[in-house]
Amino acid sequence: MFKKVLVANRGEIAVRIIRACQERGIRTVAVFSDADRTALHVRYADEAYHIGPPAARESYLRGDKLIDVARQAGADAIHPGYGFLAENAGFAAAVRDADIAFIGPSPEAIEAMGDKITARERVTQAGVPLVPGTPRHLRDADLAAAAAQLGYPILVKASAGGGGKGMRTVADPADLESGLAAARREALAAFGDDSVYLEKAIEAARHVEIQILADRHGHCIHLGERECSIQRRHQKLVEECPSVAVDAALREQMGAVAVAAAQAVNYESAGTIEFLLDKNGQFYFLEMNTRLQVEHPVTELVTGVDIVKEMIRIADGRQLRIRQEDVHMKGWAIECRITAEDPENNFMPASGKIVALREPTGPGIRVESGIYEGFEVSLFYDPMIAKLIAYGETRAEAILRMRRALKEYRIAGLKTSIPFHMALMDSPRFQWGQFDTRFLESHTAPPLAAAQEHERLAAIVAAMLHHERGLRNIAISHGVEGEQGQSTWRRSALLTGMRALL
Amino acid sequence: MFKKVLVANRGEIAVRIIRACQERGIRTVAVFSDADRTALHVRYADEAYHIGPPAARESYLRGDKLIDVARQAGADAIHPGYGFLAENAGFAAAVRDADIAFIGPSPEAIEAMGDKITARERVTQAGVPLVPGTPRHLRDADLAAAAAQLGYPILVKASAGGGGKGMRTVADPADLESGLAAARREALAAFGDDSVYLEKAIEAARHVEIQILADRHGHCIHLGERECSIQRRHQKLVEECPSVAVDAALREQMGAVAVAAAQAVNYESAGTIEFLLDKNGQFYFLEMNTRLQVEHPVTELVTGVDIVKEMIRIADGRQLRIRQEDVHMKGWAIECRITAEDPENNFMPASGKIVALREPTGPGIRVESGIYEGFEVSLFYDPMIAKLIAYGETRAEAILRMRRALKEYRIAGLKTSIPFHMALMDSPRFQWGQFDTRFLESHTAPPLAAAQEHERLAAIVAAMLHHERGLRNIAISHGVEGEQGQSTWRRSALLTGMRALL
Amino acid sequence: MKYQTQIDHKTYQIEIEDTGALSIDGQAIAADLLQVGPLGLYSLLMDNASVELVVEETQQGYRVTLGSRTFDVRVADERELRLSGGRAALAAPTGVMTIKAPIPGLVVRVLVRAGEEIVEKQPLVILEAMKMENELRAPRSGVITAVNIKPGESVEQGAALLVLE
Amino acid sequence: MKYQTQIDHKTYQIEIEDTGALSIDGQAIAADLLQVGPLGLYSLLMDNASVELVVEETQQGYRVTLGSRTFDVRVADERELRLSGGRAALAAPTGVMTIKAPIPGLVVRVLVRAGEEIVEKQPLVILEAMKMENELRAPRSGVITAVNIKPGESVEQGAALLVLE
Repeated sequence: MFKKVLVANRGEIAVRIIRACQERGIRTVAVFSDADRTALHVRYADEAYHIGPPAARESYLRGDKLIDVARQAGADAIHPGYGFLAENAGFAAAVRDADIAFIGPSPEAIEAMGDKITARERVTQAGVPLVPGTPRHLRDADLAAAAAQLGYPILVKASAGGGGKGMRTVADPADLESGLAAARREALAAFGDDSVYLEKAIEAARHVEIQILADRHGHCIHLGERECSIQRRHQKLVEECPSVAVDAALREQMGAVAVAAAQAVNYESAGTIEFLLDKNGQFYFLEMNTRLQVEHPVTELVTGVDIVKEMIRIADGRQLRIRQEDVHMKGWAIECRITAEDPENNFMPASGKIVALREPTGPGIRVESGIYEGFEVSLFYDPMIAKLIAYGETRAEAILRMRRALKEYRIAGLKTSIPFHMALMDSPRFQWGQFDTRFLESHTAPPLAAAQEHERLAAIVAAMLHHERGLRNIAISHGVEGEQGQSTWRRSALLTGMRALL
Repeated sequence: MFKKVLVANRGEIAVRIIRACQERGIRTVAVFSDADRTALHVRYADEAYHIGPPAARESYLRGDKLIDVARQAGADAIHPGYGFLAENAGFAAAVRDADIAFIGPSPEAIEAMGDKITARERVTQAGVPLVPGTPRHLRDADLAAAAAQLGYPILVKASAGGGGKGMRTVADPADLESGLAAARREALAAFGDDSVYLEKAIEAARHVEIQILADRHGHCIHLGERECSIQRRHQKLVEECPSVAVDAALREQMGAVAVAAAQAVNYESAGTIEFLLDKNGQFYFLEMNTRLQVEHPVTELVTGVDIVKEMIRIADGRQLRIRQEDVHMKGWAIECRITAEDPENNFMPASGKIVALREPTGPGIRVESGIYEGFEVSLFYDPMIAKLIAYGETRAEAILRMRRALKEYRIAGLKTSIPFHMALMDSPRFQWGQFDTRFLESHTAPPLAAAQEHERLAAIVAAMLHHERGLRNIAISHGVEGEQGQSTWRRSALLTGMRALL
Repeated sequence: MKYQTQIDHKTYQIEIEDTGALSIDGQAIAADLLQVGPLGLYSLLMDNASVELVVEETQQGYRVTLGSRTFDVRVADERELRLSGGRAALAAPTGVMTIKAPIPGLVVRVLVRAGEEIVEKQPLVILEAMKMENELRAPRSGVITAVNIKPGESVEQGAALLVLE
Repeated sequence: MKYQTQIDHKTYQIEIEDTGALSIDGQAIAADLLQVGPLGLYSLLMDNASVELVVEETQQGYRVTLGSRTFDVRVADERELRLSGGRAALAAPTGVMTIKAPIPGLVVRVLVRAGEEIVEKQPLVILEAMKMENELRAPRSGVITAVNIKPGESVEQGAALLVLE
């Protein structure tokens, strides 16, 4: 087994990987930019190396530096996490050339699946169903002709893309030109490549994906599906396992197709096959993510398999520990991505210092977090600062636990997506499982809880603090300084409150 | 279903029960003494009522006040948690007389099992095996004669006791007199009753208990066993589910006996039958705890059943939702009781303000906590301030997760049992599962990790802080103020560290 | 002491006596407020209802978060009310206001011209950041008096984009 | 600047230059120390090893907790060392010391008499609290000069039980 793993990432996923290594007795090496010296992943690792300025292209995207650090630290493996260099075939190849194990698939598999056109060609030969679409590199005029043939609505997608960047739905032929231009502009900015292609838009479709595990000895299994239809601008916000839209028969069918897709590129490690699932139970290959997925914890909770530890075992050349028939799904798990974004202001990215933090705990609650009280959230990196995962015997229990946990969560100092998630958990359509990928377009502003009484409380508290400040002209007395309960409020309130009791 | 539940307790268990109610859509009422105005259970509940001074006998033990509050708040049920009034039959009867549901067993069942002699009589008629022993209320001379007949070593136990208080092992007839005196003194202080009795000491015995659930419609099931042999002075410190000493056949046998014991007193609600299990697989009834147990989470993780929610359903008169054949045990869970005690100084109780707190999170970790940063831990209540529970596919994974989580736990400001737990998780005998209830007597001081390098680091850090304070004569620069990384140490260290990289 | 507090367009009259007795719009309530933890987290018991709030001080007053909602509260005491003749003390901010970039990014589109009259929440600028397009909206109604940016320009966080009067 | 630090009976020589360069017992190391969070939690990188520590200031110096161990560290700088002639600055505390009750409780047994010579860690008093018996041990060797309590007495937290010289 590996002696020391370098984690080429930051934030919650770096912490997640460090924990998996510690639970296998493997030493860990963190890397950090100037913005992350005190980040949790640095403090949880056994060793930590500085790799450059905050901008990712000068630090976390510098494969050369990462390999240098791995050599210097004597690491025998690198785990890339997700994002950054996780799906960079060149980096995976450079790691291999440096005689260091890459905890992920081969460069060849990354490359085959990273190029969407190649990916479609490879999997279609394995019998995987595709959404009808065009080749890439067509000129706008040819795309327009193809669009007419496929039929509207149509989806414009970046050839080099991922994560919904550069993606556009066009419902009307008249909007195709502007849609193509916008998609090309975003694609160029995001990937340095403005090539786009078209796909027929599947209406009322769900985004359902299959988690697979494959070793280098020819064994490949799937761990069931994840439902990821709650998206905003093609960015997933909430995921669950299993999906209300998938029964045992469909799971088996989609699982078999996912395994075939992975085997089409001789896949090794954990990976995810994303599908569109229409309301008739037809499903279409979207893409394969050749890496650990943000939402992997929901699968872990329902199957009991620690996916990160399995990736480490596989990279060490071991055979898969479990067979398909050993995979049993039990209970229900839901994940909310906690992002530094303001849901009341169009999900504007937020930055600032976290002045107060309390994470929920208790039964059925798992938190994967990269933040702490005092941490400065910058705009250099992805706005996802934590993940909250609730597990229950049933979907209803998972939703109720999630509500309870969201209510306990306290992040002060910057706006987060928590109010969005609270509103979503209260949404009857979400509770009934009636949604598709366009749910948030048609339900953009789930009503926030009626807050007449809350407004009144806010008014009272502000007046009390103003009064206390004015009267004493000193800092507000802190309940936690000295004895609990030292405040004029306390004494008066207790007098009032006690009268009825004693 | 109940509309509003009063939680007649404090600390982590009050928070646990509040969460269960919230996850069922039931409103919650907390009660608090002067010491607990800002405690988590007060903040997590929908309503909170002050009930008196810090001393428990003037607040949490005042059944009359609790019932008054329940009436005033319009609560239709009371959950007593564990400790305080949980096993007080008089309180359960008073609650019933006030036409409020008691979320627990009937006063009759509490009374029958609360008196150990009555309990032994009742269960023995149901065919439950007992450790050979004496009646209570014997004079010392009669006890000495009985002891000679039973054979040494012998156990002296308080008639009214529980939790190991007033308990003594006597190996030599010469020590019997002083042992009886000490046990009577402790029993008198703890229970106001100095009556004691004797039992044959079972050597190399494990403490294994069975969790049961019973409704008022005659259904009673068990949820498997818990291993609680890691004890100090008869106080449990670590519990697990399942037990390495119990196989499926023994589990079925013990489970059937536990169900028979519960049915002997027409038991309703969750309850626990404690057994001594000797090395030959013989087991003996110890006592029944007629309440929720501290260590219930390990059973919840392994069976997937939320025991607190089941108690609420049962008290509401519902039928058991699960049959014996629906209970499946999967994986392994271990709980460490985090107490405010100094394990390096004979577990001396500690008090003080928690100046820094970070609770572990991540895969397989559950924290049940009653503390927060700024909380004042007093000596008024039980020293247990939190519970850390680790779940894994196997016992090895659970132990490794527990080690990882203990390493992440930060509680500054007072001594806790965390170093004890870290040493225990590193102990090969614990890892191999080779222990009985006397493990900590024979292994009183599990060696703390060799800390030569740590001592050197502590010396360096102290010198650096002393230097910084002396040089600038100002407060130590905080990494979290302003930009991350504002310190002379930072700059110099980065210069040093970077040289090798760039 | 009497206080007038305002949240959006709603006003509350709150009176706090020297004894600590408190009333809101004439209704007496028992309120117990304590800070918990080192920072702006408070526990409020109001007539035995238990609520946890986060309070941050702002230039205009207090920002109070409870449950999933955040309220900006302005407070004026008796003296301030007398000096300003009642409600005026809590009137919405008027005068010149600079619209700043809340995040660094690329200006993709400018949706208003100098001299244009705008209404509260109207989209003003599309800023691309984190590879996503973000819409800046008007914090209040008024007239745009200056536009300091054009499409294609990169702006730093806090850069003055527009002036609103 | 040169420092001498002592933990139990072991002494370390630490030198910190104006440039921030640091050495311990003559060996140069790269050390980066930052406070994280509002209270005494620190992150140390020493030659790239990452360690988290809790540091509390005590009367005698610093109490440093890392991993499962707590260390009481005394530090003297050059000036203090010169003034006291080397090691003496860090000598163990001597003189009169009052042994106080760390918890309130009932005195069950007093295991020493006035005039008795005792050694470090020897049990002195059995105090019953939380219905459990707790043993108080000697913080250092010396002679008991006064016993202020007797069995059966209840004592408050902080009560002076014994005097050690």
